[in-house]
Amino acid sequence: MDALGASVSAPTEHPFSGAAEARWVAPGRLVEASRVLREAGYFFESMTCVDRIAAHGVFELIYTFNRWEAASRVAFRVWAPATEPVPSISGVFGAANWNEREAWEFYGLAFSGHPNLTWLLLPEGTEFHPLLKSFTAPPASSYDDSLTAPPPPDDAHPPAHH
Amino acid sequence: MRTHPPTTDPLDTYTLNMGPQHPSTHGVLRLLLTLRGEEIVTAEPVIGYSHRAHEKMAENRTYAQFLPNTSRQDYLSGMIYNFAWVEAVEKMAGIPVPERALVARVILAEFNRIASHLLWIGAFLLDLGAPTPFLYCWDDREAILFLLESVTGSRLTYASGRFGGLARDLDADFPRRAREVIAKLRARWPEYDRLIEDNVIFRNRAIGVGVLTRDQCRSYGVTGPTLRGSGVPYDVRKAEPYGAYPRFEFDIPTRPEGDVFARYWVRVQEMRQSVRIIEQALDQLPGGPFLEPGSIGVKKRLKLPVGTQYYAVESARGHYGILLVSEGGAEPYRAKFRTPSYPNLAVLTEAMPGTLVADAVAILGSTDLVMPEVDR
Amino acid sequence: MNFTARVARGIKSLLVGLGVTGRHLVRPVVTLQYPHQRPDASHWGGPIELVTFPETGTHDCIACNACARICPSDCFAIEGKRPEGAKKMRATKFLIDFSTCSLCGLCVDVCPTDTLQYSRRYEDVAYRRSLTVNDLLAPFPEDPYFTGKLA
Amino acid sequence: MSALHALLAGPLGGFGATLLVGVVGIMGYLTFNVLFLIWLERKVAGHIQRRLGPMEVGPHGVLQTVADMLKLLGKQLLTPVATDRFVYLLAPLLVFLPTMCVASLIPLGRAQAFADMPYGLIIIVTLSGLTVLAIFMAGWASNNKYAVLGGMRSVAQVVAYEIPVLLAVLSVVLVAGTTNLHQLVTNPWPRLLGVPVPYGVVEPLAAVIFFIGITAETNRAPFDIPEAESELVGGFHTEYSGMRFAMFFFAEYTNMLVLGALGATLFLGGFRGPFQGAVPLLGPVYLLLKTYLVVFVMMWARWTFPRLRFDQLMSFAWKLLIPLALANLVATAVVLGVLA
Repeated sequence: MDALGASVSAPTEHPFSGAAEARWVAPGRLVEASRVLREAGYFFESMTCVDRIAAHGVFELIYTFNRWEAASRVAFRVWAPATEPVPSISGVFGAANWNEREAWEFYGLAFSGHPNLTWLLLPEGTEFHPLLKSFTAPPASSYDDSLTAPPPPDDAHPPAHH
Repeated sequence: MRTHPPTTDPLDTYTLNMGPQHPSTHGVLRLLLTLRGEEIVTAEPVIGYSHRAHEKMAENRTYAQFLPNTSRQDYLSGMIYNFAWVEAVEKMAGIPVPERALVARVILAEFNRIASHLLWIGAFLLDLGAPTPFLYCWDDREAILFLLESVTGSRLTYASGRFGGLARDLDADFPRRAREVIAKLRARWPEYDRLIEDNVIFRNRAIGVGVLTRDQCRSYGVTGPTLRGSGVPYDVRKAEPYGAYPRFEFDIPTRPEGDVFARYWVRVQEMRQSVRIIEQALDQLPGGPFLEPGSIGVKKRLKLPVGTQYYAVESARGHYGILLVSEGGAEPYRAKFRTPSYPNLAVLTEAMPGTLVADAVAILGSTDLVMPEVDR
Repeated sequence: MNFTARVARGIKSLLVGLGVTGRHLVRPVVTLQYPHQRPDASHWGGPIELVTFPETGTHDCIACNACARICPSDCFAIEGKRPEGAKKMRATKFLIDFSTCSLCGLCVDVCPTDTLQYSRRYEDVAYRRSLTVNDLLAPFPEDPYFTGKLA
Repeated sequence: MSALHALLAGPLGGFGATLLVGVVGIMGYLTFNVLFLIWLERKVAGHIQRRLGPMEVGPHGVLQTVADMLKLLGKQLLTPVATDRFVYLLAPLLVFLPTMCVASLIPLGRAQAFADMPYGLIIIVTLSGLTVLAIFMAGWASNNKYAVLGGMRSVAQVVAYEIPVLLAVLSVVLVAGTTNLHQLVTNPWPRLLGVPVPYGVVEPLAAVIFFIGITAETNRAPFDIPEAESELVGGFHTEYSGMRFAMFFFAEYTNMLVLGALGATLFLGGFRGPFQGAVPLLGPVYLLLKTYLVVFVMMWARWTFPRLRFDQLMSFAWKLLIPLALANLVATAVVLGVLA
């Protein structure tokens, strides 16, 4: 485990609890580090992206891994510069595929080497990243709930040919 | 089953869009199937149809205000999710919980787990084309829902957890009614075995279908009954005991085959273990307050210390994790919900190829997906 | 297991299954014939209402807006006025938009005067969203604090 | 019956009148029967599931299906844009036809069937296989993948299950020595320990195979894979709505009745029963009672079992039912030979 202890100069004011071990991992060593865990019998538990752009100009990525036998959670914390892509670990853990897509669509954080980095939960073509702290929602559309309101224009269904 | 080598030759195969409106996709899942005849070549889940941005909502609400959201992630075992959020916040804020509330939470959560499994059995058999077990399961489930309603006032989307206890106490008559419900469940089990588990058609549809290997489960982070059906005795209640669970005896039912039948069997056995837990908990139910005296409950604005915390519980579908990032404010800085259905669905891309359309329905059903939980 | 035994077991399982459903066929039904029969809703937590206190014969809402502040869905519209000579405010408008309410009960919990409670109503429906707004003061056409009957 | 027959044969002019009364009678009865069977199905399903089923329209909901039919009649008929229009519209009409023909061949009483033919049984077996053509047309013309899958499943299924049905029927024909349904019922029954018994008692295996076969041919659960709701949405009738959909529904229940009546005629003694010789009107009553018994068992099975998978359905027919039916036929022949 010490082999992956590639610590980066990251702040220490964010204590992590709920894991047997939480360590900072440099983005460049992420794939290597997760492979060590994969071979040690860990399963992919979760991946979280935290927007720390305002304070530090980075995203904090938190990967947690766990073991079935004698559960001991290992958390990887990655201090990822907002502009640089993070190496994808979807080749190591299949679960990372969807999680990375989610981080990409919600934060705009790119992952290098991802086989299919596209929208997962948001509609295809969404151009905003809603979980960014800088995101402000467009005003909610108003609705007309009166029963006599004319039906909305129905362009999607042209009249059938008879 | 597979009779030809896999191919994606466009002339040889065609695409079937299963869902998002389809009787067996349990909500709004869309499966993009590439088929050769009836054989599945590739299966790609398309999700997000019921994305309600729970994680964004969490960032804009106080810890108490987020309570009603929790049970809407997985509306079939909402109690467990509700308590998970409460416990995660309690743990991070260091709020003490009275004994009675701890045990009561276990009782309510386990009843909710049984209700969830019952609904699953019914819906799964419906997927396999047997409509009658569904109604029997609903009869049993109704008894549980009525019991839970008598405590929480709600039938499905509970918001009954409070930081430091519960919103309402279990009344004096509750243990008697709970035991009545348990007796009703017990009486029905042999019937389920005879009607479903022994049935030759069911066995043929379920045995050997949709095998998930241990390695696939590890790679995708599959948990819950789906994982235990692949022979792995992993249960958060045992692996990282929380709440009052350490004081109760129960087993983790597992089955090595990893097929649809194993997942069915595990869930059926799990209901029995839940009943075991509930009976012990009813026996040990302590008196005293149900909400810590002088506790902040929801009345005072709660602020959590700066830090990041991961908290996990065992929901009816598996490992439910809450990663909570606090910057010291009254609202979470970030809340990530690691819902069990999400990896359990992702793994199907690997489990489905080579099976038939009918099997796809069985496999999909067997993983017990709740789509709002996947989409959050 | 040899073939014949498997077939025999299969046939037996089918007959046993028929036996199970056949027995249910002749048993009494378990459903309620709604709306001719109605479920026991005595524990149901329906849309909230104001409590009528027997001592005063009216509610005790002081328009403190605690419920409006805790409400995750922003359902409330509350206004209050101080009766002449009184210390506490009295609600003059108490609307709740039930179409956005999720029945979480946080308002019931935070109410400092305990004047909010769940109703037992479970059949509230409306054809338009605007009709889902409940006026909680409707059962109290006259406020004794304003008419001087109570102080 | 005989008075009516005399009337038809005499002043009203023989063949034409028989045809008219036959068509009107059969059509009318079958329509009534469908309404009744759907109601019965919902009641059986309800009570098996500890519910009451329809209760609101009429006493115990007996008029519920009438209301449903009126609703279906009033519904807009949608034709999807890309269908093969002619075939699409023809299929729901055609699905009814073979069943009607078969219905006219079943002997109702001692006097007559509407059509009494020496080779009635063979014609029935031939005709009943034709329904699948309409189902496949519906599936194909809908231009919907679910519908095509349903149609193709249906063809494969009916082809597979025709054979055991035919073999089971043949066993009875061997015992009875006739393919005329009327004679089959009226001929002296085989005797078991000196008591005359219906063919079902001496040919129990054939009866079971026949029952399984007709369940499959009518696309009833657990063999309802052509319309497997949880897999194929609606199968071959996914794209049909309103009265066109109702036609398929009608056909399914009519088919149940007709094939049930055939089963009752072959294995349960048809219209024969106590005092039937003295009171000829009892004949149709006995036949219907026996038919509804068969239909009830089909319903009972539907609400009990899960659905088979397509390949299991096929291997069940080819690997189990057909060999069994063949063996049964050979055994029957041998026993008959020994007895003779």
